[in-house]
Amino acid sequence: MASALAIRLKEQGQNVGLLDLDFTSPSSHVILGIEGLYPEEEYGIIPPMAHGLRYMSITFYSQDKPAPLRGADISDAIIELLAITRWGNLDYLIVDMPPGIGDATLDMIRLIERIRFLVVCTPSKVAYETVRKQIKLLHELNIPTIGIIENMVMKPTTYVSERAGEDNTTYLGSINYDPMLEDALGNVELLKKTEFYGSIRDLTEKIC
Amino acid sequence: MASALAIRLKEQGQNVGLLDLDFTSPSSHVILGIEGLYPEEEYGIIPPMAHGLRYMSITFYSQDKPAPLRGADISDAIIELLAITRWGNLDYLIVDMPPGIGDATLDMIRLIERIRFLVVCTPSKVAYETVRKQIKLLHELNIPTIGIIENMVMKPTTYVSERAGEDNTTYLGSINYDPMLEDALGNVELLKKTEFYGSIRDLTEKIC
Amino acid sequence: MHEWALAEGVISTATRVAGEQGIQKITEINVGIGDLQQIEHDIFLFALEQLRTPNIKDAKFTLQAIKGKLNCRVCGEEWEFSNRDMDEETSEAIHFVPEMAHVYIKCPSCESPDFEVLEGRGVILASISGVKEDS
Amino acid sequence: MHEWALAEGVISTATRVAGEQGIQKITEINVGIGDLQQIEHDIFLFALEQLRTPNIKDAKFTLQAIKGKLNCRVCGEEWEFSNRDMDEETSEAIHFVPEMAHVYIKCPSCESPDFEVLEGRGVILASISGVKEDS
Ligand SMILES: Nc1ncnc2c1ncn2[C@@H]1O[C@H](COP(=O)(O)OP(=O)(O)O)[C@@H](O)[C@H]1O
Ligand SMILES: Nc1ncnc2c1ncn2[C@@H]1O[C@H](COP(=O)(O)OP(=O)(O)O)[C@@H](O)[C@H]1O
Ligand SMILES: [Mg+2]
Ligand SMILES: [Mg+2]
Ligand SMILES: [Mg+2]
Ligand SMILES: [Mg+2]
Ligand code: NI
Ligand code: NI
Ligand SMILES: [Zn+2]
Ligand SMILES: [Zn+2]
Repeated sequence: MASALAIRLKEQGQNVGLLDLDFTSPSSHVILGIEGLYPEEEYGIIPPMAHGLRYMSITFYSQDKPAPLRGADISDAIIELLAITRWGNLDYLIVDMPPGIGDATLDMIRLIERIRFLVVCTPSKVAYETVRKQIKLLHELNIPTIGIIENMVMKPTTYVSERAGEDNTTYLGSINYDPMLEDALGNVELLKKTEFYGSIRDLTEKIC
Repeated sequence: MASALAIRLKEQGQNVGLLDLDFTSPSSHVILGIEGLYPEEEYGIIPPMAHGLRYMSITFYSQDKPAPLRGADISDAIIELLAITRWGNLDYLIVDMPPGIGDATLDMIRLIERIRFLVVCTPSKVAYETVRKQIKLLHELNIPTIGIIENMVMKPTTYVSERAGEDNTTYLGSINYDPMLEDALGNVELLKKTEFYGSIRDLTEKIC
Repeated sequence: MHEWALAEGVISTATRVAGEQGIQKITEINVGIGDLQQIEHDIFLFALEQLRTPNIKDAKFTLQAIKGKLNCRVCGEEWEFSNRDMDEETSEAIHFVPEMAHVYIKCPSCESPDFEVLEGRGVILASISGVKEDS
Repeated sequence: MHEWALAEGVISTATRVAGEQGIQKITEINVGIGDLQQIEHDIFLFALEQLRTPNIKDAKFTLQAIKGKLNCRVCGEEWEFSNRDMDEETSEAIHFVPEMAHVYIKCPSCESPDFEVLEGRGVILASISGVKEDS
């Protein structure tokens, strides 16, 4: 989601950065097929260009190894990365967040003034229960939410869209489960041809 | 997965406890349809019986509210819960863990002597990448893994089973995506009739 | 009476520490009781009394209340925990798991739940005194 | 030269703290440099020099190395960070993000990556001295 959204915004001519903050499960480097890149060191670190995006991920430093970081470590690492990374002029910085309401989420809320959340939910009672809590917290803190997008939809239901309404959040639409996406992972040109990416295109129209 | 596994072990006549340690996204209470229960206070706290299981979840205390806990809080809360909960005699304590390698995982590894991990993976390159790291860490720490179970399979592939072999981990089989599961959530009798639960039954045969 | 389990923790930790330090007979056990955990000192003292072991037989138990000091990570506000305006359910949740403070309490200045409990979280073994074998 | 960004952090923090304390002219800035971050003191000092602002014009910079003290949460082992047997890539990863220590370093006693960095993580502003308006 985050990766495809960033690619789409770039395609529209925006200056876009992508920051993967999911330190235990970074995935954007796999999705975008990023290899052989490394940040440049110059008055800080400059994220390399990947598919036209300024791209930053902990995998530049952790490689393919497990990163058993506790919350306080994640917090310190995020602050370090934010302090040393020079993004340059960006129209959007897309941040791929880890799930839940942990150190990463709390720190980004605390540190990034103009943050806005795009909430992704799968069409399940169980998944929505978690999303409901996140939205509630964001509302309480007066953090703007762009809305909820329902992903991996197999058969149409109205469960999530109805709940979103009840919880005063914009329902931004749904993205179907796309069986072809798996084979397109790692190849941005193929990714752009998927039905999934088509849905991301529609989403971008709505939110930008 | 964790909830269904616990229910199945109970059905086989075992004494089973279920502890939901996914504090930001607790879901077992939704899956098992638990309502109106509360631990008893007696020389500690005694988890209530739910569907024959000794059941413990943070939702007894956080209700349906968001729990914005940092890693250190999660760690303290887990230690508190482990210290005050009196499970009684159990054959199995099934712990539903949050994803990733954070405070909860590190504390359970540190504190629970006879812990064993059952790793769940969806059939995706991206998901396996994370699982691979977890397995690697567990191997390095000499923590026993029961094996990998592939869940939410839509079309047969050999990607995960091959990787599991390469990573010296038992591949325990796959569980199909079951479109009927959603409607069975919250009702254990319906849950037991799903194809999903049938797969859990097969899994239990293999691992117990 | 989940205080019992907490008292057990104090006794077993005191025993372990005594062992590590070569203390044969514990004469004093000082326990800090964080305000967040809202424990009745009488009940806790009673539990400790019941749990005396031979090497703790004559130890003097001292309980000291520790005020709950909370510090907001967002705005820096520092304030003191109070259960005065708390309903019973909330109070009990924090009694069992002090981290539930983050579920029910907000910073009085900016309303964030992202605060740190600087002091007064729960029960801590503050110190023990005793007699060593060779002394 | 990502040291530059770290030096900027020191200068801006010193300036903020000076403002909060009513210090008009900073005379001294003491910086602790954690061993984990493996920073060349000369380069760092050079960056600080370049970043002098009017109220820091004549300040004396003092850098003090802080040994990396690690403590295992599993077995309690305490040891000191050393990059002696580290390959360059690993060393550089920890240089940029000290938390990468958990990726590459294991407890020498039990091999766990679950340790705490007690001291010597990164750059810290230890203290500033200066002259207040009214003094
Ligand atoms: N609509 C979809 N159809 C099929 N697979 C999907 C779909 N959405 C996501 N996935 C799979 O789930 C993975 C993780 O997605 P997501 O969590 O949205 O990525 P991100 O890391 O950007 O947050 C993807 O890499 C893809 O394999
Ligand atoms: N095989 C499956 N088919 C359909 N839905 C599934 C399947 N496995 C899991 N789910 C859905 O995903 C949710 C979370 O599953 P899981 O993470 O395994 O639960 P747990 O909280 O026990 O770890 C389930 O409640 C269910 O809605
Ligand atoms: Mg991701
Ligand atoms: Mg994500
Ligand atoms: Mg769960
Ligand atoms: Mg789980
Ligand atoms: Ni009690
Ligand atoms: Ni550098
Ligand atoms: Zn505040
Ligand atoms: Zn160790």
